[in-house]
Amino acid sequence: MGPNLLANYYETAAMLIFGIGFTALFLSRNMIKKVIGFNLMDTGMFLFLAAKGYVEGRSAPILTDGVRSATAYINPVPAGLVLTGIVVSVSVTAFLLALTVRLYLKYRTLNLDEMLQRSRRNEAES
Amino acid sequence: MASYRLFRRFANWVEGEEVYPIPEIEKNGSSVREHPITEDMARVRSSDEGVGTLLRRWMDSPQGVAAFRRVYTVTAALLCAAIVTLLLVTVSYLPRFGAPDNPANNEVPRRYIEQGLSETGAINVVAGMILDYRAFDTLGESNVLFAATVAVLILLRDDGEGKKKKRAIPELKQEPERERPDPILRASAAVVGPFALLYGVYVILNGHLSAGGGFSGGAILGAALMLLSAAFGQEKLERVFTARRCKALTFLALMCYALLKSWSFYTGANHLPSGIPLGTPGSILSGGLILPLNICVGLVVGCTMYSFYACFRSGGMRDGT
Amino acid sequence: MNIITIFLLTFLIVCAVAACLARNLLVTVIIFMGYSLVMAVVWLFLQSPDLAITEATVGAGVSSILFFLTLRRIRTIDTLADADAEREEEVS
Amino acid sequence: MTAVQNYPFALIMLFLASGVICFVLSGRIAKWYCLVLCGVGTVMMAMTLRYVLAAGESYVYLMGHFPSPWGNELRIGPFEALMAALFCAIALFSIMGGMEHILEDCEERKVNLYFASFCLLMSSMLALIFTNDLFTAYVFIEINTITACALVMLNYRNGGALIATTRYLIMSLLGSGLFLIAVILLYDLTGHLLMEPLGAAVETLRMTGGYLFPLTVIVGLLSVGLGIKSAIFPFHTWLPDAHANATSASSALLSGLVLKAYVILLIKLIYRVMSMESHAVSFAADMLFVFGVLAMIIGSVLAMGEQDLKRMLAYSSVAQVGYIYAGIGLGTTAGMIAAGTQIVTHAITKPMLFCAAGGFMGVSGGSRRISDLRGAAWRDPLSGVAFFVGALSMIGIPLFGGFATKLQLTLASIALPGWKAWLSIAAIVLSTVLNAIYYLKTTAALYSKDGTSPYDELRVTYRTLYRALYVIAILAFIILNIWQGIGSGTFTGIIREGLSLLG
Repeated sequence: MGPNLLANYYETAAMLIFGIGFTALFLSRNMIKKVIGFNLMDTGMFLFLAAKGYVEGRSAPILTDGVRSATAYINPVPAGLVLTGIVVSVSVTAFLLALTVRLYLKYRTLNLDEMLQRSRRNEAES
Repeated sequence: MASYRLFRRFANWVEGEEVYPIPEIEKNGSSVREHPITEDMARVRSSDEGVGTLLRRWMDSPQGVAAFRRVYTVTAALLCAAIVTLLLVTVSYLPRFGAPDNPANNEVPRRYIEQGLSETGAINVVAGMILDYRAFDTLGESNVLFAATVAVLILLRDDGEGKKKKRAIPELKQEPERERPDPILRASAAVVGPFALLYGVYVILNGHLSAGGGFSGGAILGAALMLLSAAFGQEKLERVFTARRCKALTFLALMCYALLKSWSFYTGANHLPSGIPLGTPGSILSGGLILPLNICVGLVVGCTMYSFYACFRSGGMRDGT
Repeated sequence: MNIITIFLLTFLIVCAVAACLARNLLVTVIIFMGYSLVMAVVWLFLQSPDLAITEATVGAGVSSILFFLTLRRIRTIDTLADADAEREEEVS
Repeated sequence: MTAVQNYPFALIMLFLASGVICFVLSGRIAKWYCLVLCGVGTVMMAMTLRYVLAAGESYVYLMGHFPSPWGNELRIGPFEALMAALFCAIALFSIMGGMEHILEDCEERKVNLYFASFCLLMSSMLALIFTNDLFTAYVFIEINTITACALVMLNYRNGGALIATTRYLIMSLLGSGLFLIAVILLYDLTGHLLMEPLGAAVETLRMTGGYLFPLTVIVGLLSVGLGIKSAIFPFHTWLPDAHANATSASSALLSGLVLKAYVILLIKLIYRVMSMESHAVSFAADMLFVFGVLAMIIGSVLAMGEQDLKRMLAYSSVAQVGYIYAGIGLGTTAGMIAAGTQIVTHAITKPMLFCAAGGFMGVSGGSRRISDLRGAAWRDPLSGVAFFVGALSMIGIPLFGGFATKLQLTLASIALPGWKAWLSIAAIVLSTVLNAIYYLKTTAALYSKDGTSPYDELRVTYRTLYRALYVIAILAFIILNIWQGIGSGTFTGIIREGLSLLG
């Protein structure tokens, strides 16, 4: 165990959220919960990234008063990556939800296991 | 005691016992749940042979399903726990939060901040970074959104049959909106809607000067359109904003984006001057390509968000004809 | 380390757990919406206004609307199916 | 900079833009447009390949006006160019071979959306092959995920396809989540996202001994994340359903190309970020090796028990991906060359088998069960020949593609001391025997005519337009296969040179 677990409290929280989301995406059988889990996982990662860009006592990288020194602003790279990531995450969310609607139309359930059983039964019957 | 209840709840959740929002579903589902496993299926398969088939047959039998589910759940839970522990231990070794001498604060952000203004013309360094220094990522990002639109359209767009506007899938049809939309919603949408649209446009146009940019502005535009559509009915909104126009707008904006960026990539790689004026920092018409790109992204995102809404609500947008 | 950020981060974790454990899906989505808003505030604390504005519109706005629409669509499917079933019963 | 050097970039942008163009075209035009585009792409990539081979070096293409640690980059060498040319060609033939089924399975007004997804998929795979930047890789991985799922769920009227898509999507998301977290951790430790400075920074860290634990975790996460997406053994569960339920062109694309794109990215990461020396002794290499060997055997065993032709082919893909990972896990250059050869072999064989499976299904009332397909090879002789060639290649009979792989992998294992050599040779032998059993059994079933099938009198005609395309595609696949078998030196030589330039 390294020395920085509590000093990196933002990162610790982010990893916990990531873990919660990962578990929900992996283990939950309800489609909606899975989608929520996916969103939690992604926001957890984004929180981690955003925390990585932060530097104590510096301000947001919007050059207002003509101050151009790199020591006045935080690191802009993580913010850019997170912006890209958020778009990806909302796209995937929409896709997953559309799949959920379609699956519900077909199987009348949100439970992935039940869907699997029903589709296997259909296959066996046909 | 409370922790025990929490644990029970967790265990229930893991076992897949969920309460759906509407109790009727539970009722519907229960008829199937009574004979979940498939003896007839085992019979059907018994004519087959081979090791894998035996394995499958066992896995399809009741004991097999239960055992498999238990093993799977336990393994998966352990795996998740292991990953979280691993990541937490990793975090404890990482550089300290907020320290100015972290490895990430190297020459890369230094150049973005110190020379960003003269190289990209954007006051908002983040906008300059994602639309100029690392523009390929952002181009990919808007195509992720586009790919998702295509996927959602494949799944939910209801083309109807032939020329008649009859719906092919009756269940996809929304119930007819007999009840008038909520008066509170209409009144507040009438006040908030126009301002939200205006704010979206503002955020898009000021992307290179202040926080925000094409994506957040576009999302605001999309949200405003959703609000108007929810309050005044989709038909009314789509008299102006038809499916064909939405498609054309998306197409034009994405093509514009791709062409502008191709030009900039091409000149960059071949060490040619791009020939795009950067303008005076701080004014609206500055930042080289960033402003037009922001507008393109904003349009794409706005159209996409609204078409998601239309697809989820009623199987896609209508043609205005 | 100040008290407010600790409080907000704890709130985020609690929200995440609650969203996963809530039994009613509508509650799940509402908790998720609150979670997104708090996340936006946290990002404001981290000096990233770009992210805050995006998360507020996307996470709390568009994503949540999509979730609500999905739940509503599911209910519609059910009511239509029930109506069909009733009609069939009447016929038979 | 000569014009040829712009081609990789131009092709990526062309496919991206074509995705948008297909969105507004009608399906009728979009399908021809895509075929032409793939043909043009193949030619362009072949020219690029010739250029880099003649120049004897790889080059970097700036995406914008800013050099390495600040801007995005593409990197083009013989390995990348060969793979890109191959991908375009295979995509062309897969679409040609499966065109008839695409139009049957898809709703008429959504055909253009299928081709839009296809174009985006191609562009994302090309970007994954060429990119030099980890975050770009992540973004294009996501495009790849979404569009690959879109291709699977094209025939969503068949319920199995929907569930298969969902499982595929969820597993892919877990994989890309792990990949992204690894990229973020790597950024935190080094402050770079481009492979060149990243590799240098990792090297420095390794010298100074800092952050050893996080580095190990990162390597593990990267391998597992990409492994999930390319269906490495314990994470393969999504693959059979997804590949079996898709239309035959999609199955061909997914098994032949999509799985490989991630492996190629992993190989690039190993060479350019982690360095070959540290990979050889790393825990990740052993892990990949063990997974690969297990996949070679268990995938074949599962394929043996399948009664569904396309699921059988899909399980065979699991086994074949196992060969690739076993080669990577050997940790030597020879192993990597074997892995590269296997990428080529599998990419030219499996799509052919899936196209042939589509042909059989077309003359057997659309059933996928082998018992219903008895005698199908007589009804559709060309598919029968293609399946036979593919089966021989997958078994590893000399003169066919699969033999080249098995030869390379055996040579690479023999050169290695220790447990890996024995294990890998034993696995190759066992897997070959298993392959022979189930492929020959299936071929025999396809050729056995007992007069009980209701479709016995059916004869396929090759005169219609789409069938003509199918014939061309199958012939091209067969030629490629025999070329790989007889003149395996061509591809292997290019791969060897490309890999040496990667490091």
